[in-house]
Amino acid sequence: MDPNEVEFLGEKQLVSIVPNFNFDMIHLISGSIGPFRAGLPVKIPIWLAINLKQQHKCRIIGQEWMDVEDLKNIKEEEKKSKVFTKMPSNHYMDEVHMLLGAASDDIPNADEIRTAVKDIWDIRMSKLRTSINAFLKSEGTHAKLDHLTAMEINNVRPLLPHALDQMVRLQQIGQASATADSREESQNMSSI
Amino acid sequence: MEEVDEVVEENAEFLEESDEDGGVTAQSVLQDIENAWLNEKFAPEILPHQSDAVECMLQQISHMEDNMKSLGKGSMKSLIHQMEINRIRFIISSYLRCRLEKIEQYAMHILTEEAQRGREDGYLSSDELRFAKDYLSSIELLFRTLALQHMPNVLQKFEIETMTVKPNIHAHVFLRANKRITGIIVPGTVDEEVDFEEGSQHIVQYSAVADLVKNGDIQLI
Amino acid sequence: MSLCSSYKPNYFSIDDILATEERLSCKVLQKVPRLGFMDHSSESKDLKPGTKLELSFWLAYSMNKSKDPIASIDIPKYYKESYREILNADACAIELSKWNTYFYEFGLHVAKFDHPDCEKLPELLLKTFKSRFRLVMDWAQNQDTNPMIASQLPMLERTIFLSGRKSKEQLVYWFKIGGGGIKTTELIANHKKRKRSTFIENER
Amino acid sequence: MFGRRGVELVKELDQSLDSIPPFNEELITEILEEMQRLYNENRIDVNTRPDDHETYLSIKVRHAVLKRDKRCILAYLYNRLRRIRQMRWEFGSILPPEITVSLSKPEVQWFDSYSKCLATYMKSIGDNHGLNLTSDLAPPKSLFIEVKCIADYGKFEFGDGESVQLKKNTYHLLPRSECEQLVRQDGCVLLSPRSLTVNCKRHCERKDQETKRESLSACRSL
Repeated sequence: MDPNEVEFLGEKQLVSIVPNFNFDMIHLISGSIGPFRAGLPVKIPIWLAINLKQQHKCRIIGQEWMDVEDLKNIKEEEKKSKVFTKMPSNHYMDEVHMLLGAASDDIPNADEIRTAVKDIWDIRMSKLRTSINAFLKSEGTHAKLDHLTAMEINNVRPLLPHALDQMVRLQQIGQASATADSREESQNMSSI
Repeated sequence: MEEVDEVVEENAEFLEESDEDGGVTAQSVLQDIENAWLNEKFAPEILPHQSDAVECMLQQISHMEDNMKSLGKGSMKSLIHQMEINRIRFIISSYLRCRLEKIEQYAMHILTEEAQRGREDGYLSSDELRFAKDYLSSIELLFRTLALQHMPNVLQKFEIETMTVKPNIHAHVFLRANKRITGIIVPGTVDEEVDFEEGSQHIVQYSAVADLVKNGDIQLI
Repeated sequence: MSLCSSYKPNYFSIDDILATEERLSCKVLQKVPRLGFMDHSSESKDLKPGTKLELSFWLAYSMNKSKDPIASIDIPKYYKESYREILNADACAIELSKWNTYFYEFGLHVAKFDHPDCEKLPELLLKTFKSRFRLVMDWAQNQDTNPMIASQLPMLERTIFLSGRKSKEQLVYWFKIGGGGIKTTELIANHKKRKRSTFIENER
Repeated sequence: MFGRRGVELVKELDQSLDSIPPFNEELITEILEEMQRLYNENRIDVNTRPDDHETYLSIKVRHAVLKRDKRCILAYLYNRLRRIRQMRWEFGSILPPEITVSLSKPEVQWFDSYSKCLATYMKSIGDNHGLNLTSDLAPPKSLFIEVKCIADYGKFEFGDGESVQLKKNTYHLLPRSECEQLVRQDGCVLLSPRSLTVNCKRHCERKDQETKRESLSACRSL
């Protein structure tokens, strides 16, 4: 899957904005949004928030967890913990990327937030590589991946599943084999 | 203007209301399609079609677009609706494209399996089935024209048995359990039995969870 | 195409055809009339018992795998006991593609022979794959890796490396500028590149 | 050695992964001739020495070669078809002439029939409108995207009848749905990647704003 598609899924997440216009409720297929009252915060999907922002129709209030201190704590936790800690959002990486990209003027400490999130990502990715390696060397055939977020999972795809697929192939040999040549023998000579 | 607005949203609202009687909402149909899209993207084999949901959603979209024409171009409201429609259209196209790719790649296999299923529980929609048949016969024709007919008699056969390309159902997939599931057998050197907690994420061979993906207990991610 | 399935051979796969083209040393066990030309060094009309031949796997297999084999085979040295020690010592230090581009694939085929050396072969392949995976993964995930390194990997590892690398590149691109762009697809981009180069050649 | 030409054919495809090499009719004909010859030899052997064990071995070897030859030819054709198929999705229903010359006549016919199958299927989606699956390839990001013309394209008409003149080195804000195809294909218009990113990616670079505002006047804006 392309990272853009992961981001596309992340765009469904809601974010608070402060509109500078008044408008009634809009009934979208994915759910109703609004009403919009100038100056009053309202939650809408990120895809819409970014478009309204581009049109200078709103100010984006970042997600609650987009706070430098909170993120630094998360980073420390992640460093200490052997397993993956729970992230504030399944799309934390793409949300930061999108919201800070579109509204760094609205969200305080944008650069520090970006750095902190990148650090968290790096710690988690190196943890992931180590655990993948350990997993492959074990005899395991199934792994639990709790708290891994959408973009992180996507980043080890197709590497991890493909490697496991090949290991299964290598293991299965000796049993039935799938290629045409192996069937050669069973094919009747009578056809000649 | 108000009236037109209402017309545009009539459908969405109508469906929303029907939810109270336990029916489906446009919102839930959309979620179903999105889930089907992701499952189709990640599952190695082709999954049962969802053409009812797709048709319903496309109808919804085309009504909305018709009604939007009277809304006035460039109005904020129509632009917002248009943006959402584009998102939905992308999901549907990507979903159907993904199915077409599988149909082409595994045409022979899929048609063989499909022949063993009843018309009611076929995995392909009738239009997909026609596409699959046309596609396969066009390949057969080309093979015949350029090669098979020039080969010695005994070798002219289009050998279904050897030539069928099959999906690798032992491919590994990422998944999330939609509910608690117990006793999943994970194949391996020693078959292992595992339980999935609700909301937990795993990587496992598709063959171990194929049925659970099809009945909605498991979402591929 | 968006489907991204792992490599698995089928009747039409080019890689499988090439892997089964790899050769083995064979010794003819029975007289095969009128096929003497299979041995280039001989003028004989028939293929005689005792003749040594280098045959592609697909042919060697059909001549060997039977109750009444026409030829015996010897498996390549890098699948044998002596080489096993080199692999056990440090599998990552070896440029496996030099041994054989289809090290794993060919190995999987060779393992089908009834030959004492073949018994431990699948285990050897699996072990080698496991101990080298970290290397392949790190190469794929590291932006600075020279893409030419792919040629040092045997086919199976190479496909994994290349697909891992592609997703890494997509991520880096996304980090940098993000999505939303409509890119010219690879095919068209290549097509243009070629057009341009023909154009330049014509000008000369 | 027999069976060598088959693999030569397959190697040709392997060596040009991103394109489609000229259809090698000559080599295919040679392989087909080899097949006929082997088959005839087998037939003669069967007829003249039906119960001879040694003869049976020769037949067996030749038969293995016959099967290999068949596999190589079909794999060659099959993999070419997959590439030709891909071109339908990327170039549209009309192939560039430089590609057509590399195809055999039956392959060109196959392309047309594939195109037709696909069109029939796409028309069947939805109640009456159909759905063009060859567009909407990437997730939508905004309704309009900015394009830079790299050549004089001339008049570009929108679905609703309005139009815009696309001149070389001008910037335009076009409805995404309308120009996606135009951009992806090698029409006369290609987005410079930067300007594309500037717009669709909400990373507007302020310094560019002024120049852009002028050039965008020709088109609608949000």
